[in-house]
Amino acid sequence: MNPMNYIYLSAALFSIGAFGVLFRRNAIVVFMCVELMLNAANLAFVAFARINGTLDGQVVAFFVMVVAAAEVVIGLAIIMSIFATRRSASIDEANLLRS
Amino acid sequence: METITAASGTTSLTWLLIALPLAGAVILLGTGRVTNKWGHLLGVATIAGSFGVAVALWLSLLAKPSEDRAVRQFLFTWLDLGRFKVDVALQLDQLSMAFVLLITGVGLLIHVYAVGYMKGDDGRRRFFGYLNLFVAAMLLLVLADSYVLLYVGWEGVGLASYLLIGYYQTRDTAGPAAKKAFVVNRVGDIGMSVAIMLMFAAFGTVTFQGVFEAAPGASSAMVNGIGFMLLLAACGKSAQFPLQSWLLDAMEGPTPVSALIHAATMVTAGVYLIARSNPIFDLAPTAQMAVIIVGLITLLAGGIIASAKDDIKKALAGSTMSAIGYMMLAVGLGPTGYVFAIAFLLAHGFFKAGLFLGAGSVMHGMNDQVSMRRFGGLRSVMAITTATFGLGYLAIIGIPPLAGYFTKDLIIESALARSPIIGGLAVIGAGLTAFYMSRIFFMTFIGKKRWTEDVHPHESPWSMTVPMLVLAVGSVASGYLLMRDYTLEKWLEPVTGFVEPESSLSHVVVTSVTLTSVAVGIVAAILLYLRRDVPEVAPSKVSFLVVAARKDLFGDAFNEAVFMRPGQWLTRSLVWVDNKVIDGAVNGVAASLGGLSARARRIQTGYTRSYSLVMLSGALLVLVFLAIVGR
Amino acid sequence: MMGLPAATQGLFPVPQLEYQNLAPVLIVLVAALLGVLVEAFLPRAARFRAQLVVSFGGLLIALAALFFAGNTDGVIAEGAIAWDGPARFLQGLILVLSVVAFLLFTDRKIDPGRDAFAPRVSAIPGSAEEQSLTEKLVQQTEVYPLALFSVSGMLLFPAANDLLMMFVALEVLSLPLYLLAGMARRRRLLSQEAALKYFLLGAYSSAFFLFGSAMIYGYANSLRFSEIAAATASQSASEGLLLVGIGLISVGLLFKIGAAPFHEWTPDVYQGAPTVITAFMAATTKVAAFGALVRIFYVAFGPVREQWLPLISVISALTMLVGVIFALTQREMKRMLAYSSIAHAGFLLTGVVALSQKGVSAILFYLVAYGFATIGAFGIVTLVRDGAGEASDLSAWAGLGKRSPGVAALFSLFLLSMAGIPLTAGFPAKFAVFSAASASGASWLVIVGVIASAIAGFFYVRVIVLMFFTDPQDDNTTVAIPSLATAISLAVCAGVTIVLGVLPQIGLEVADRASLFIR
Amino acid sequence: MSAGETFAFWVLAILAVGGAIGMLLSRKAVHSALWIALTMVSLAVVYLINAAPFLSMVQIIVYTGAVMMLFLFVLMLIGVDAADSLVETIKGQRLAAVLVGIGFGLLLLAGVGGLTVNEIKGLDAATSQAGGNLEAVAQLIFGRYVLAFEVTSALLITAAVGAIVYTHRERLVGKPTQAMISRARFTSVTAPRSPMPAPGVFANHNAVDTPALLPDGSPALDSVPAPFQVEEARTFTTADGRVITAVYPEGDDK
Repeated sequence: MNPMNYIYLSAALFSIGAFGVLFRRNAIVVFMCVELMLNAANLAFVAFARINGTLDGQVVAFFVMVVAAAEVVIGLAIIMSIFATRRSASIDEANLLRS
Repeated sequence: METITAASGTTSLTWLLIALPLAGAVILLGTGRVTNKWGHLLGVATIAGSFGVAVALWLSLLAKPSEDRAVRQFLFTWLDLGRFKVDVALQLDQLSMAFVLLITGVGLLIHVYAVGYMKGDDGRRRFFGYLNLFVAAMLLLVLADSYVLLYVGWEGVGLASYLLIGYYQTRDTAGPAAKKAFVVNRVGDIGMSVAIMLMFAAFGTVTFQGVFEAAPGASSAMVNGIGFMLLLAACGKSAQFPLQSWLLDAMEGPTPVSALIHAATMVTAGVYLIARSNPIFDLAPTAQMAVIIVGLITLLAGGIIASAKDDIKKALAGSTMSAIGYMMLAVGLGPTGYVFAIAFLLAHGFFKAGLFLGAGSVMHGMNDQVSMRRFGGLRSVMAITTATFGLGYLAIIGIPPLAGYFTKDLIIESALARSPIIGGLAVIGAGLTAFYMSRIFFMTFIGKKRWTEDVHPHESPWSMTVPMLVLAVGSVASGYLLMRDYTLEKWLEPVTGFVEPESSLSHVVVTSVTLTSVAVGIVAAILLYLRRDVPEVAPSKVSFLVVAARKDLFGDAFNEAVFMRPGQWLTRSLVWVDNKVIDGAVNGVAASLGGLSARARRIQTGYTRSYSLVMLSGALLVLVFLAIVGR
Repeated sequence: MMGLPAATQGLFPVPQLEYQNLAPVLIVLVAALLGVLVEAFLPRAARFRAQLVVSFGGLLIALAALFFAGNTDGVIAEGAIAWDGPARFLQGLILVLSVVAFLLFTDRKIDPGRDAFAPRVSAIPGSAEEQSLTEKLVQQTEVYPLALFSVSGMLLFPAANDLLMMFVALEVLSLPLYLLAGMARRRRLLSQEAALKYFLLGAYSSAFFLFGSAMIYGYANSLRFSEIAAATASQSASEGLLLVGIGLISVGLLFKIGAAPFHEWTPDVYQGAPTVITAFMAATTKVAAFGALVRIFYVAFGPVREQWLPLISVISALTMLVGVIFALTQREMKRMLAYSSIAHAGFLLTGVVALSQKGVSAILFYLVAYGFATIGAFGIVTLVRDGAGEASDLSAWAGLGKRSPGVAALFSLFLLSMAGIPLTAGFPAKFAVFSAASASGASWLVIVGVIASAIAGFFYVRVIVLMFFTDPQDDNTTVAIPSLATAISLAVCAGVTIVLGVLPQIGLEVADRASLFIR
Repeated sequence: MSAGETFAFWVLAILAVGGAIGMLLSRKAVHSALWIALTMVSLAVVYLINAAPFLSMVQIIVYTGAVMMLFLFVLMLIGVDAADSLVETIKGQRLAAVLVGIGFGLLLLAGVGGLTVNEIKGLDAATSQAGGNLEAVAQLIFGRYVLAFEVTSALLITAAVGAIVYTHRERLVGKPTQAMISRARFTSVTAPRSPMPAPGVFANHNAVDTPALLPDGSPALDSVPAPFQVEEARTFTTADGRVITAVYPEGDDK
């Protein structure tokens, strides 16, 4: 098997995540899609680490998980505060700001 | 080409000329009410200091041999981007010295005058702050050693002028007048900035010295292009055709402003610019011809407008346009004309400032009324004003041996030497000058009193009359002092060069022709304004038609028909040009861009998902682009 | 080393951290932590003063530490940080801009007794709870530690020397900003929406950055910029990875600087966020992000410039045009300034395209001019108010010159600087980037830049005309008297704008000396 | 690469992509969360195969354990049943999204596809010196990337502070005592004096989201705890066979 398959898988997952952000309206699901993109990047890092024979990729993946954890807390806090006000988690309803 | 030495000794004080009034402006505008009490005195003191420095510099220049008088004072490097380097440096030579003396001298007198004139005005401190700012900027303009620095001064005087025109914020007309001056001047500024860009592109430098040394090597088209752009700039600042429309409205400012900025100094900046750029214009005959044409049109148009205005300040403003038209004509004549242009400019500085201060004095006594139709017979109550104004009047129309005679006649003489048509038109202009100046003088000081009931005219206080007296002395003597024994020619020759005009006509013939034209003008004015009563209300157009139908062609109707309507038409057409062509072009571009903008804004929908769609599309395009270009 | 067994000691070399050089970052981090402790342990009444001491103390000590940190270039902190001219210059600039922006945060005079931040972010807008909090003059002071955390990320961002450090710094600077954007006292709904949009799109863009980093890692087998550059110089295969990496990393960074077509968050977030936060982030984020962008393109991707240079040129042109054209018809002041900042990103990118030392120094100088003018302009926006808070619509600004000439003149100064009028800092800045770009042969870009500048001049001058030549349209608009802190902040911004306009050479020389990246 | 790995890869890849697509297409957010958890667990196994046992564990603990739980927790708070409507409201968005998404994915795959790797270097060399994956990763984290590691703490503190600022409601006045509550209840006109019936009482369900029945047979809507008061109509049958529909008025204070 071509080890690049892992990278193809990663690219596919990344694209699905990137597409999901445009596709879904629930802010939490949109955010899940972003998490999926981060996971895809992690997969690429881990696979490249093995292909290239250095551990730096694994370290990056570890950091990304930490960063993602912090990001999730903040993101969900923001979504919660919007939900408390609007009773809706749809990002389409938040469009008061426009030209 | 003059040789320029580094400033040393007394001449290293040059920077003080600008620094003093600038410091004054900063203090007056920056401190607020604290300086209200003595602010105006500080304003006067800084200009007095500047004037003192100017005199000291002048003496030190006089002590040097004629060729070594140009000095350059390097202050600091403003911008150094490798290929493009601009130093802030001052160049003091004979030409700038003449202007410095005029600006600080007349400036000082007008500051003194303004102390009395603005007494009781709440914003006096602010007013003096603006005046100081103006003087500093004007001095920077004439002392700059590069076009870029000149441009800084150029914008500075524009700013000060704008602030002063709009000074009476409570008046409804002041705002639009300031706006008009602002807009029209920007058109001129485009010329200036394009000229600077062309110089930079063609010569790689923008210092006077660098440009003048490189100019002979440039193509004729380039030199002419630069010349035309400089002319456009000069037209804006000096209120020359077709950018003259703002000057009449600028009279909304306080009278000392009209005297200093819109008569004696700032409006001559265009003349200075062209005289300073003489090595370029000498290489650009087409542009030079354009200068002559602009000068001729303006000197006649200004005269016509001045003949039809009832507002004393606007009539004088028309006269200023006309006078600057003469100067433009003269600088357009090349080395035969530069010196005479400067001579007339200096003499004009005296008598026009004097005339404006006289007008201010009249207004001061007449509760700020400006319509000459409600003046008349003022000589009985305002003796000093009448005398000083009268001397200025005689000087401007060129009665020997007053200043105008020595200076303006020389311009006419050199114009005749160039071409009979140019000279002939200049002679007609002289007659026109005599007519409208006589009209102003007669309507204001002689004839019946047509005062409104509530006015009690009185002479102005000493702080106002003394400057008027000093200026009157200047109006009388400056012409002789400047032109006697080729004084000014010798002084300016190293900078502008000088060639004696070779006229086929003798000096006597020219003088008599000119004086005849002047006499015709005066007689016409006597017939129209002394022999007849001046109506207190200007006849409206309807009454003109009615009166014309009664064949009263030699009465006021004639005046209205011949002078006022063309004046109105001219004004209107200029306003039209201003509104349609200039504003129209700007608005057209703006509208199409605005439409684009409004359409484009629809992309900004407010939906987060559309934004992420645009982002992902952007990422896609980035990858496509890299794939195509990158490989 | 006492507790460690000898064998481990041999295996694990203790990492070398140059504390002297890292001091500015560490001091800001410590200040932020102290700020959190203040929130946790001090009574509410004492927090505000304590936060002021901690924040300003921290920032100023950090500035002093930067001053004494030494000028010897080198790669420090085990290779994570590049200690070179641009890094030092930008760190200093970020610290100074932060001080100036923090001064705006402290204002409780414009809205008497209240600052610009929601008393309690969790309170539902319009609820009785919120009302009573407002009446009781409750203030929330978590803003200060959060902003300090953001500053620490900004300090690291332009100095980061590997992709991991850069990613972490990016997140450290961004996350607090997402939070701060949602904390406006007035117009809570807009503010919350701004926070949501900023957060979602920001997270989206950082995912792109990360995936790009993964591709670069796969390509170069290293995260360090110098090693990436070495790899690009030697390898010829697997170009695809490199291109995808460059492309996606660009997306992440271009998002942060607000370049088209990744700019759309900018106007919404700038409008919705508390204006003082907008001032802070518009200035400092752009400084930090440009530092990072220039470093990564010059140092890591420098050898393959011909592959990305056309892309950045096109984006630069597009960004300039998008910024000025969208700004033309804006009626909302903050949105207009937001589009103007987009246009500035485009102008700054022309300096990147120059790809020369002159270009770097021009960018550094431009960032100074832009940063101060931006904080100043948004600072003025906080002063002009109507009944509902800040007067946002342009019509409220009509006739301001008559009502309050000083404020109008100051605002004009900042606008003129943004328009690049001589004698303000904006002129030499714009001139420097354009001349650097044209020296590098990007003439067409300079022409686009000049055209964009001309259009930009139009809408800046329109505001000035509106303030000085138009009569006031409604009487609701008032100009608030600012606190001393705000006044100082505005004075500093105006001072820098004028001094760098009159004597630009001073700034240009400093920028010149600081314009060399180490590898 | 062994056949076993190839097999495992395909299984895991199908699971991961399936999870991702499941997340994308689930109408209910909770289902999306569960689908993406599947992807994450699959990736954890992939990490294990790729010589990253430490990351594999972190992936399970941090991602599937903490992050996804947080997601689910928030979903519970804002209403489990909330579902996206399938009608697209932004004109052209869906078509454009599909086109751009597919384009992007293809381009990404094409860009990456240029590379063929003949051999996997493997991590044995990198880890053997340190004595194992965990030790080697630790050496990098605390060595080369120590500054990033330290700075990450700023992120976590930011997150904590942010969560507090955005959701915590600090009590500005003292907690009401029982006496105060009683007094308020008896002075109020509308509040019931007696204790509320527990949910599910007299109904044939004893689920917590089923309202109690009052003596007159009508449902006591207040008896259901606020988080379970959903906006849709609820139908249920009482013990005596009557069918009752309970509808909570919209905008009711839940």
